[in-house]
Amino acid sequence: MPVLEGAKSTLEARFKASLGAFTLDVDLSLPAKGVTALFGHSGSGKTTLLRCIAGLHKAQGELNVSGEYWQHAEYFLPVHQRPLAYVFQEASLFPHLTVKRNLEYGFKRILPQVRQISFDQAVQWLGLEAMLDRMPDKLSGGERQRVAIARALLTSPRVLLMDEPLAALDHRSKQEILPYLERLHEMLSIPILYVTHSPDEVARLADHLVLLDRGKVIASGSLSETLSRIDLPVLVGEDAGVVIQARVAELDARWHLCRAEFDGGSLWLPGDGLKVNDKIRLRVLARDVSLALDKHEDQSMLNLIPASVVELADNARPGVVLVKLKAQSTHFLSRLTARSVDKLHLIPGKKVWLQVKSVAVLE
Amino acid sequence: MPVLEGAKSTLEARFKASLGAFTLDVDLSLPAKGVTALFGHSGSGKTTLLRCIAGLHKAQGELNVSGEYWQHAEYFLPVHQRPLAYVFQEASLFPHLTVKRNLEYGFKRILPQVRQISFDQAVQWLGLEAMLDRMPDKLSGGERQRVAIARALLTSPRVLLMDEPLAALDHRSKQEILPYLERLHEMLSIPILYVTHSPDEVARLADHLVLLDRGKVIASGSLSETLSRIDLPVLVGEDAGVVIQARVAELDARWHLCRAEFDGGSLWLPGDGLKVNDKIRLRVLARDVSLALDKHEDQSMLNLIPASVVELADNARPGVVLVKLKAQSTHFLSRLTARSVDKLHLIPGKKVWLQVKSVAVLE
Amino acid sequence: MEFDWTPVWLTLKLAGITTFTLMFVGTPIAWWLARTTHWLKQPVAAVVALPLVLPPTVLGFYLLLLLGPQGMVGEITQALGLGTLPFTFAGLVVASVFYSLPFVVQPLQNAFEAQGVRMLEVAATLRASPLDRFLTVAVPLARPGFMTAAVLAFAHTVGEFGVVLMIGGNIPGETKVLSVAIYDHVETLEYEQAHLLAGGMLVFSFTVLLVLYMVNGRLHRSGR
Amino acid sequence: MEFDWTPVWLTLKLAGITTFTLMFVGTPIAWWLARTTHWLKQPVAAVVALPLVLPPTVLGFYLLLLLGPQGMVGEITQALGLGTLPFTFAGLVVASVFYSLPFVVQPLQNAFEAQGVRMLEVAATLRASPLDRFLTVAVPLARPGFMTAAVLAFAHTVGEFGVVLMIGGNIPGETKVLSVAIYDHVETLEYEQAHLLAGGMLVFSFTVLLVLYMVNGRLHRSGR
Amino acid sequence: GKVTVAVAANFTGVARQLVSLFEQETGHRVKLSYGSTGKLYAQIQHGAPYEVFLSADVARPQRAIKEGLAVHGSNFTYAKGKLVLWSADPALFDQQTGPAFLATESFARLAIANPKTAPYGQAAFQYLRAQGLWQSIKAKVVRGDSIAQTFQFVASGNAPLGFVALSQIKSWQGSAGSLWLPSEQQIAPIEQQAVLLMRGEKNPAARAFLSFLRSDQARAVIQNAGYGVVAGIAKE
Ligand SMILES: Nc1ncnc2c1ncn2[C@@H]1O[C@H](COP(=O)(O)OP(=O)(O)OP(=O)(O)O)[C@@H](O)[C@H]1O
Ligand SMILES: Nc1ncnc2c1ncn2[C@@H]1O[C@H](COP(=O)(O)OP(=O)(O)OP(=O)(O)O)[C@@H](O)[C@H]1O
Ligand SMILES: [Mg+2]
Ligand SMILES: [Mg+2]
Repeated sequence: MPVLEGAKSTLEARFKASLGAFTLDVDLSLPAKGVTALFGHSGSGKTTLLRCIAGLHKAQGELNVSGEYWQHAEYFLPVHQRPLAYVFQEASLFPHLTVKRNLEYGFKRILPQVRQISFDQAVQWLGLEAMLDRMPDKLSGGERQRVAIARALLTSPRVLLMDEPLAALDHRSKQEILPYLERLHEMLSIPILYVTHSPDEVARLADHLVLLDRGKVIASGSLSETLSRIDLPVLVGEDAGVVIQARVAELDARWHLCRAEFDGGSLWLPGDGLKVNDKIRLRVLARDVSLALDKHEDQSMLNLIPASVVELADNARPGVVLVKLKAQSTHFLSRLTARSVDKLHLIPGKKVWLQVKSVAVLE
Repeated sequence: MPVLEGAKSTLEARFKASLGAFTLDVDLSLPAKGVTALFGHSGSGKTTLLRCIAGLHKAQGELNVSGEYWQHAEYFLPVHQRPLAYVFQEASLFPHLTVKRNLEYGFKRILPQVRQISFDQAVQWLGLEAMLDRMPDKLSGGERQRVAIARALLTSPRVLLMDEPLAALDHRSKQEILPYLERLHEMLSIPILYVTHSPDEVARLADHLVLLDRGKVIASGSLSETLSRIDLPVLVGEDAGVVIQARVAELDARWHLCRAEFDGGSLWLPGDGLKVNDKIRLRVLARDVSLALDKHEDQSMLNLIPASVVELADNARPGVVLVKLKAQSTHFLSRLTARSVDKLHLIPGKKVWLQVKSVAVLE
Repeated sequence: MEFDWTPVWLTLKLAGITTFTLMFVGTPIAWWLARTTHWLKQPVAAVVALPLVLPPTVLGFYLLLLLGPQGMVGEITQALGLGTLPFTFAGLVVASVFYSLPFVVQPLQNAFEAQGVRMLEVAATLRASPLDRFLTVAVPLARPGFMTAAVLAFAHTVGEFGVVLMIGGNIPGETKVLSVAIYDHVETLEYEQAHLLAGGMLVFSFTVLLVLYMVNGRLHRSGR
Repeated sequence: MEFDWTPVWLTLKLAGITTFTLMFVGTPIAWWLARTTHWLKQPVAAVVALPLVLPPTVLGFYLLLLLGPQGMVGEITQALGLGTLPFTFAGLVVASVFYSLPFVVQPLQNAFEAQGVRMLEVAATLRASPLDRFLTVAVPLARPGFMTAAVLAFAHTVGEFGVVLMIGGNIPGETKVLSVAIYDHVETLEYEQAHLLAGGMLVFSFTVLLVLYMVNGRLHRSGR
Repeated sequence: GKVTVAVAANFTGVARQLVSLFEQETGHRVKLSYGSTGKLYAQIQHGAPYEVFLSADVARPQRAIKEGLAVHGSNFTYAKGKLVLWSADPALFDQQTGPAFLATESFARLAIANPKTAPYGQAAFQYLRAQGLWQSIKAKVVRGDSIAQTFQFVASGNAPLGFVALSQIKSWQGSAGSLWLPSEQQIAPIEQQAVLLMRGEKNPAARAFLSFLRSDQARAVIQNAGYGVVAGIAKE
């Protein structure tokens, strides 16, 4: 049983389910807190797994949440008795109830003493004040999804399942909702299972990553570890990269920049809204990292970091090589052409300068 | 009336439509051939515009397609008499018909002499051979969408309307379908109106771009021109960039690279599957272009191009500057921090070296 | 001649109580039929539709045998100290419920089948028990089906006749409903009175239906 | 005693033809009701439901007046050289169609309303004319509604009685259908024969309904 | 030839026997239509293809003549229905104790045919009123739509006793029960008249059927079925 490191395992799921020609066969342990991203191609069984955990699909197997069995050989806790919340992929608001009554639906059905979040709090967090009396069909897609999230939270769940909550939305609507999800993640000390096709959401929200392929778990581990594995095309093509934990060390008010320190160096990046000592997450894509043998200062790239080559892997495409590098304990990926690798004589152990063109702050 | 340059205008639409509190008010001329991307936030009226053109929504206004009126003051050609095809945003296959009969539905309803594409051809193009006898509910999302596209093509339309045909799909399914759409674009000499939220699809498919905002057209022009405008946050943030027409000048079999020539220089890029003299489209993102005052060869970036600064614009985010550059007649964008701009003393007219980290071949 | 309102009230009372009862009897059956995959599903569906096939008078005849003192049901009701049902208002209700059952079950079953399971799953994850989600989700979503069911049941009970005549015994003030009154007039060639009653009944029913449809249409538009 | 099959065949013929006719009459009405926003919508819906409200015998009586030699419709049919409809098989069909119309219109209207407009729009962009898309899209998608409508109409016509007796006149081989035959037996205290016919009818109807439901269930599962 | 005959429902059984005799004897073919007298009359008024009408009363044949629907002077009484008080329970009363039992009112319900629509009901109603029982017994009375339905009420035990037709008792195969057959003085028999309708005026088979109805052979069958007949009718 693969146990995710760095967190006491609290959700243990072992399922075997058949749906027509498809078979789900998983054995998972998830940590007590934080977001676990479920990633995998269309049809790999992500939705099926969430449905098994929720009890919406009766699979064979076992499910144990913080020491309590919700399902084992002879026992099956009915869906409505499981203290979980489920945000469905498609619109799932009750069309016959106003937003307010949609929100109250689950809220009214739990005991007042187990409520961890007040009605007004949820409304405020997700910015729903203005729409409480409207019917769901008068809402935009983004608003509908926010209501669904608030409704789920109001049941004070001990496990939160979210199935592509943002898939149907455009870029701007996503940007509206993501901060709420990040806040969620910080405030609730419960496991969140988050299905998404978007590498961006994975990088931004996830602490752990589970990779599904044709009904089987092919990888499971902490985000930084899983992402820097170059054997696994986790986030393929344009999206390969690493996520780094860092701390704001210095602000440059004039240029609206900040310097983020991590073990192995520091990076300058757009620093609006950050304060010194903020803990932040940085995403550095392999395509944004080029390598140089010397330190060149007369160019626009601000971030030059000494590092050494760890490993090289031919990427899926011919002529392209993925290079794993290390600056102290921090790993980076860099995607280069094979010719550049040859020109610079890159081999494991070689000292180089990382030229980082672009860094994204995730939270 | 803004006329798109470089193509005889063939579709002229002038509509005023009200839907509740929303008003669409457009006056558009689209070229005779090629893909026009309709871009705009959720709720900006993209779907409404397509519905007006199709005749599914009766708006006030005029519609003229290659000199024929489909709608004017007193005249309204019914939907089924308009030689157009519409690929809807959501699944729209007839659930009671097999794939084969879905495909035949429109095909049987046009005169044999106006058919420009044979049944077998469409099936082959979109790779549907294996699924002709299946019902739509036994198909994956990507397969369903391919059937919908084939069905639309089989009516040999004189205008093709596509409303986010790929929005509901994951990365891999998108990659499966995009080549078909590109092929379409080359083979059919008809206007295609393509709604999308994805900058990637815009860059890859579109020749022209129409920007809608709150029911109004705020920009309309050729892709390269519209994309290199730094006043317009067309493809915002991570996705700002330019598209360049180029020609394959040289192949490097050993490194799987090719050199693409354009007016102003050449770029090395992964060259698999390309032949000398192929015309290709390159997408260069602003974030992938850094600037240097000198030419540094001891680094992994292969592409160094001399250019001069044209214009600088503060981007939406403080501390970040978008720089427009020119190498002969070709424009580039580069996104830099304000500090780098200052450090390198960038002003209009200044000579610099473009360091291009990454280039995408679009077709 | 003074107009006798008794049959009118009796008819409305019968139709009202029958429709009301039918909603309670028909809804669980329709729900079960819409959701089950049990092999008994199709046989039960067929049995529910059967009362339609027998002519009302004949159905009434068999009900008379069944509910009468020697009938199976009659023996039970007598043992319970309830007496026998024929010739009582309660008997009429029982017979009407039985007779109009298919008109309630079929539209409700269609409505339940059309609504799918998604909303029920959502309700389950929001801690609603099976009964709870049935009442708060399935039933409100099936409103057009309930509307059709109620209209068919009410109208059919108003117009019902053979069964009523047989089970009711045409007792003025107890089981002599409007349809029987009109029938009596036709039989005795009192066409004037028959026209009057029938015309009034039509106008009244038309008004009720119209109001019902309009209110429903309004709710429908604003509610969804 | 030799069993007289004539009423059985006559009944099946009447129910078959009536159901068939009703599909053609009821479908356009249901379609119009489902799609229109005309102010006449609710009044027409109410009128369609009205035949339910009148007792069958009374309805039969009025149809007799209307279709008879002095009736409005009767005068037209006579002027056309068709004679009058009452006491003919054709007359029975007309009366049954009228009587069972609400059972066909209501489920079809619900089915059409539930299917929305998207698929029709798709068909329009694929060059299907309004009639074409109605036939090739709306009708196939409303299959469960057609199923319910056909079952209700068929069963109701088989069990119909008051109207048939009034308009048909109980003429052997022409208008004496099964329900009337059973009624005759009950009236003349020939309970044995009545039980036999009623039992046979129930078994037969049950079988037909069961087969229908099962075939439909199968198609439903594989077809969608 | 062929003839279509409309027959009051209560006479159906006898009519069938008569028709088979008639068909054997004359070679004519008869189509019988049954229904309540009121319904048949409404149909005749509106163009029903009946040629002969065997009514369950006297009023409607006469009215048919008056309205020009039937041949003047063709009406005659073909049978006299006898009303009896009957119960499926043999222990209640007998030919002697019938009226007394009725007067005790020690029963839950009494079934009669609807006095408004059925002559048998009218007769029962008049008897009860004449005896001064009507007011007190009214609440216990259940009305059958026809005399046949009235009989079903009693035979099924739903009504402990009721006024039914003697002809029904004759053809009833079940228990004999308690029976009181009133004399013609106590309750006058119900005359049932036949009439030749205008449609049958030119049809020899229709006239033949009416004559047959008056023959001794037919009268024997009618009498045997529990009806009275008018003496000497055959000589008319
Ligand atoms: N009811 C069903 N009957 C048969 N096969 C099914 C059924 N539901 C799902 N499947 C199959 O099971 C597999 C897994 O489905 P699932 O919905 O879990 O995929 P997913 O990973 O959520 O995909 P997506 O990203 O498209 O939502 C798919 O191949 C699908 O075709
Ligand atoms: N039937 C309607 N009644 C009232 N308002 C409507 C209706 N349909 C659409 N609208 C409104 O019209 C506006 C434009 O809608 P439209 O569907 O054209 O947007 P869109 O650009 O296609 O958005 P998306 O990217 O979300 O598909 C929206 O604000 C929407 O709320
Ligand atoms: Mg899924
Ligand atoms: Mg849209």
